[in-house]
Amino acid sequence: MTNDVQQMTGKRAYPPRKSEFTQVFWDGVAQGRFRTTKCGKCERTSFPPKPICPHCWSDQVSWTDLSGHGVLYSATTVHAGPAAFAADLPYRVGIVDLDEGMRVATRILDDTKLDEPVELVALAYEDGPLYGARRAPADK
Amino acid sequence: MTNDVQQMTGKRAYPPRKSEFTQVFWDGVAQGRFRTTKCGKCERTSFPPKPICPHCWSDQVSWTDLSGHGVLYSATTVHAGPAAFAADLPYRVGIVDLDEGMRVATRILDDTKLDEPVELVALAYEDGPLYGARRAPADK
Amino acid sequence: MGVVAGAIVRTNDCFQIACVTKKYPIFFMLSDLLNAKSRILREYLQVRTGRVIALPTYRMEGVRLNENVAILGGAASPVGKMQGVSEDGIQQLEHEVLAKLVVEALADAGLEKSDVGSMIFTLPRPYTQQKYFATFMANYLRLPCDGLVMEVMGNGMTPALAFQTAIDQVRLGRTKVALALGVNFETGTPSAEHMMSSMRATGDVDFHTPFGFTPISWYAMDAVRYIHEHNSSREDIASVAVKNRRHAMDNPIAQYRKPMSLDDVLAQRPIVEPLGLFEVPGRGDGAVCLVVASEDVARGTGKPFVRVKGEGFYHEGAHQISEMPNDMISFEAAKIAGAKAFLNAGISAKNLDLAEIYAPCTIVEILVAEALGLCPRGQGARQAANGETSVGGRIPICTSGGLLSRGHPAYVTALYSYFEVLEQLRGRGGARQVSDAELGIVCTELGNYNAAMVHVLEAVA
Amino acid sequence: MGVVAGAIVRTNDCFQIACVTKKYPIFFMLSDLLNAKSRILREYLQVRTGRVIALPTYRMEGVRLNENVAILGGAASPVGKMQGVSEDGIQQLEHEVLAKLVVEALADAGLEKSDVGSMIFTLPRPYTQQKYFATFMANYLRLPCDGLVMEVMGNGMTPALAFQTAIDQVRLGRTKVALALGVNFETGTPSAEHMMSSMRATGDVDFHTPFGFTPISWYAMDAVRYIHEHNSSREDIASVAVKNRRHAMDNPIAQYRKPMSLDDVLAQRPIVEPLGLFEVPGRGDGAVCLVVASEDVARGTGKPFVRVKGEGFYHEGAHQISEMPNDMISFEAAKIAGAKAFLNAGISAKNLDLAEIYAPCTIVEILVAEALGLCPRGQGARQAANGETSVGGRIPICTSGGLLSRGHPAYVTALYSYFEVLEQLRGRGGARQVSDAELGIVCTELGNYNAAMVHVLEAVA
Ligand SMILES: [Zn+2]
Ligand SMILES: [Zn+2]
Repeated sequence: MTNDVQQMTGKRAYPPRKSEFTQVFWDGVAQGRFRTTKCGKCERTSFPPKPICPHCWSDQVSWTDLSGHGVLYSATTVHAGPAAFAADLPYRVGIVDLDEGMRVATRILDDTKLDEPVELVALAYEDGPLYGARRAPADK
Repeated sequence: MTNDVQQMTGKRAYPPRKSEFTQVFWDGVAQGRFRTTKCGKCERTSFPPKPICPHCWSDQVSWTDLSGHGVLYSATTVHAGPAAFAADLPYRVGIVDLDEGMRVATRILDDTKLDEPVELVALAYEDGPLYGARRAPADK
Repeated sequence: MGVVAGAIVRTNDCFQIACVTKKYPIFFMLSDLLNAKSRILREYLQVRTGRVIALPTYRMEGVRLNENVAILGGAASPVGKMQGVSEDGIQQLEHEVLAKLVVEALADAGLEKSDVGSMIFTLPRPYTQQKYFATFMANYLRLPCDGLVMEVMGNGMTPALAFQTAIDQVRLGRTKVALALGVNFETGTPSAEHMMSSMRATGDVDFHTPFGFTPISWYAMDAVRYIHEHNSSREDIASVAVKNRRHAMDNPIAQYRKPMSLDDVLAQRPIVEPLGLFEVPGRGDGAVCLVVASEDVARGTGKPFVRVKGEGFYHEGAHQISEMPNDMISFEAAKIAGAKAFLNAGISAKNLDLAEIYAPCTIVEILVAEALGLCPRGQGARQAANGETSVGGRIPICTSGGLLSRGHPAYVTALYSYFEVLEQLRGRGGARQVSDAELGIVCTELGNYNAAMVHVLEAVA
Repeated sequence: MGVVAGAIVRTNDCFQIACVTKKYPIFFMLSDLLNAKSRILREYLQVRTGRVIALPTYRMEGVRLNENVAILGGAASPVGKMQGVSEDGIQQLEHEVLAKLVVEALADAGLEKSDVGSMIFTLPRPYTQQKYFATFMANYLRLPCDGLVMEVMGNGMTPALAFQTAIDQVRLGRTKVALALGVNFETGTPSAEHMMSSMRATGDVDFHTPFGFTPISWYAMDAVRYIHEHNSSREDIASVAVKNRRHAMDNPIAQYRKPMSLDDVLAQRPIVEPLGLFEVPGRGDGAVCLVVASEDVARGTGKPFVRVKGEGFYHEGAHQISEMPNDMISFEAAKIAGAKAFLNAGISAKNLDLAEIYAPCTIVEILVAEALGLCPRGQGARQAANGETSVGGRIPICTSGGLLSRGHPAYVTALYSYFEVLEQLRGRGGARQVSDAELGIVCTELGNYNAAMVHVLEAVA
């Protein structure tokens, strides 16, 4: 299952670090694929992905695909930001509850209202991937 | 009572800050005058100078002159130092017990041995004063 | 001269040997005495006093906690701009500012230097040049300590953790008197640069920071959700800022004291929507010292003091957001920490006369008031607008002016909160005094109220 | 479904309500129950469980400290280079390293996630991008806590303060099990740059730093004075480095394990005279997690554990040097903290089987050994050279290899020391095992040993 990949100009303002473990996630995002970890012991998922299940502390985790679909729980528009984000101001960030029962914080790319359906979209910057959320198409 | 003032070329590697209170000390050093604070309540002196007596916490302190004479308690030569001091390497620092019963840490300007008499000397850099200690003249 | 230990005195909670050669009395926990052979006790006293000691006989009766701890005094600098270098190269130095407050606080407490045996500091900002500030101050004040000397850190909860840890030193019998103190100097650093650091704090550096979340953006999302769920309004929420400014006008150490109307608040440029400039905290420098002591010491001073009647801490195990969707604006940790503190104190929320709440934004005060049971769910904003949380109202909140008007030098902010309740419970609130104030709380947080710490404080005349 | 609280169980030290709807048992201090009307107790339980609770009857018998606290388990990463970014942009992240150790340590302790109720962290280095690391980890591990979650800081004593504060959470009844843990990543920053920060730590920024004092320059001056006063020699002092390397060769997590002779040590370039490269600490990254718990929990696991038999802290009220001339190399604070710990434990120094001493330089180990009474004054260097402080000798010191060979990731170093004594007292020391080790100490410091903290640890089979 893959989501849209939107080509972006320029570099990310504050690029996330990658560990041997989290690079699997970021490499997936670069291809429009959202994945996270699921525990083989308690069968619960986690986000961000973690090498240890935060629910039961088992290290028997494996990767599982996410639909990238959910609803907008809350959002705000930031008008005063850190130096690195000055060029983006104002920008909107928010909290998305995914269909799989996980809560994610990300950039909100449009004016979606609370409790409306959204979808994650990969943002392919010149130096690597990020992601955001936007109003889900009506047919989904 | 004043001590020697040695003219130095260049600026201090890491200049001390000055508060309204400690500037009295540093302005004195610039003129070869070493002073510290003495408590009006318990009559004890303190070094570095402080607006509050560390012995009894009274704020009834006043300035008192120091002879600048003492003995070398210990010293070492630093061969690996912070970036700001790279140009000085190697340099000698040490601990001086002043005749007035106070212990001071400072640059040691020569090869004085432990328990030998030393005197403080003002070092007038282009951007402000510091001080050091050297072997006291035999006639003192 | 051979006998140095005058006597082993049984006090409420630990034994004390008054050594005539030292200014500092030596305390023992009863457990020490229970374990120690008299030979070992003699060895110990020899190290402490440098002399051979004759030991009186003593009896042990079981180990007991120092249950009751009190706040005896305090001192706080006005919140505002202190950091920075003037044209002539002169600047205010953190340790000079704080040392002066230590002396003031001790005088306020009616105690002396030799009574103090522990100092728990808030971590200074990285902009403070002097590192290892706690031990630097132990030297600057030339204060030997048997209780811990350290710096603690836990986001906006930092000062409350220092306060709690100072209490713990007394409760564990390491000292009779401890200081909770700290300095927050930060105004020398511009905001956009400061945010480059703070954006790495309130969230996940790899999964939140890259999107541009700022500390207050999380609270803004609380406000948006609150308005959405409870049909509240920006106006009602903003009334908290107006109310707190009114309180601050009567607080001589507050940073912002000019009169301010609701229209003034609403007219400001947006910072994190729906919150505008006056609904989010400004930046400031500050320094505070509080004196805590066992209750027997407090009684010995003959002065009014404040008893730490109850305490509660809870961390919900999340940071900014819970990865499992939850009711983000119910502030679970504040609920639990409050319930723990009330249980520990043996009171209910309705017994309270006032509350100082750590609330960087208007909305936060509302949500905490609801979580603690000071206002019904969904009614906090309305009740603030109605004056129920003003001085003179049903339950005055943030009589100091709170973070928005008293000011928010973050790593010492909550020390100002304890100081305010101390003043109120000693009847020193001036024009903002809550009449007959006997029972107050301080509530602090970290994250998006993912953890909370609540102290119930009680006036003792 | 109405009744959620199964029972109020009287354990050794606090009451426990086992709530079947929560994974986490709720503890009460007896003082809570003494204060609480049953209405308030019911309110509390309702907040904690979200349900109406039927209360069984209970009896109170007075408040009692959790006197005995134990170390049950631990895990530590090998000391070395972990920080840094590889060519493909991949790096080790502090939280991934530490989370793995938490899980390992819990398994070692024979406990589960739901047993843990507090985490006391050492402050990470400023080079750690993730700020507010403690609460970040509480989220990463999704661990609700009733005991404190915070970061502590006190120079090289930082890890010992975390350990003590974790113990205190148990002793105060806030939790039965607490973690003392931390990560020190610093090798991504070059030494000359790192020293620009550390030079602001071990002294006065205005009255020491401008002269170029470095942290280890103070210890070098101890060495110079020691040689001067006691007719000792650089060779005897340097023998400590050789001895510690021999120990480290048998320690799989040590940073430096290649064989090393006295000639090798003496041949190195000088760093701070008379100390050369192998007599001062290298730099390294590290991470450790220790599990402490009340003794009843420890006994319940059926595993061998280590009892915290005694503790002692003292700060002399000076930082690097005393402004009043004193005997700088007598390490007064170590003497007093040691005497306090011995008194608290009911033992003498001669009862000890091994000691882990925080000693960044060779000379420091010698001076601490003398201050603690492990070696006679002025004889420490000689006795080290004679093998008296080696494994197999009279009193083995730093069986781990110490700071010089096991490694010195400063803000977690002492956690490695506790870990070593834990391993030794459980008979897991491998080739470096001290035979019949039953009683050990860990001694840590800050400044030029201006403060010291000593813990006496005892094997319990
Ligand atoms: Zn699991
Ligand atoms: Zn005085």
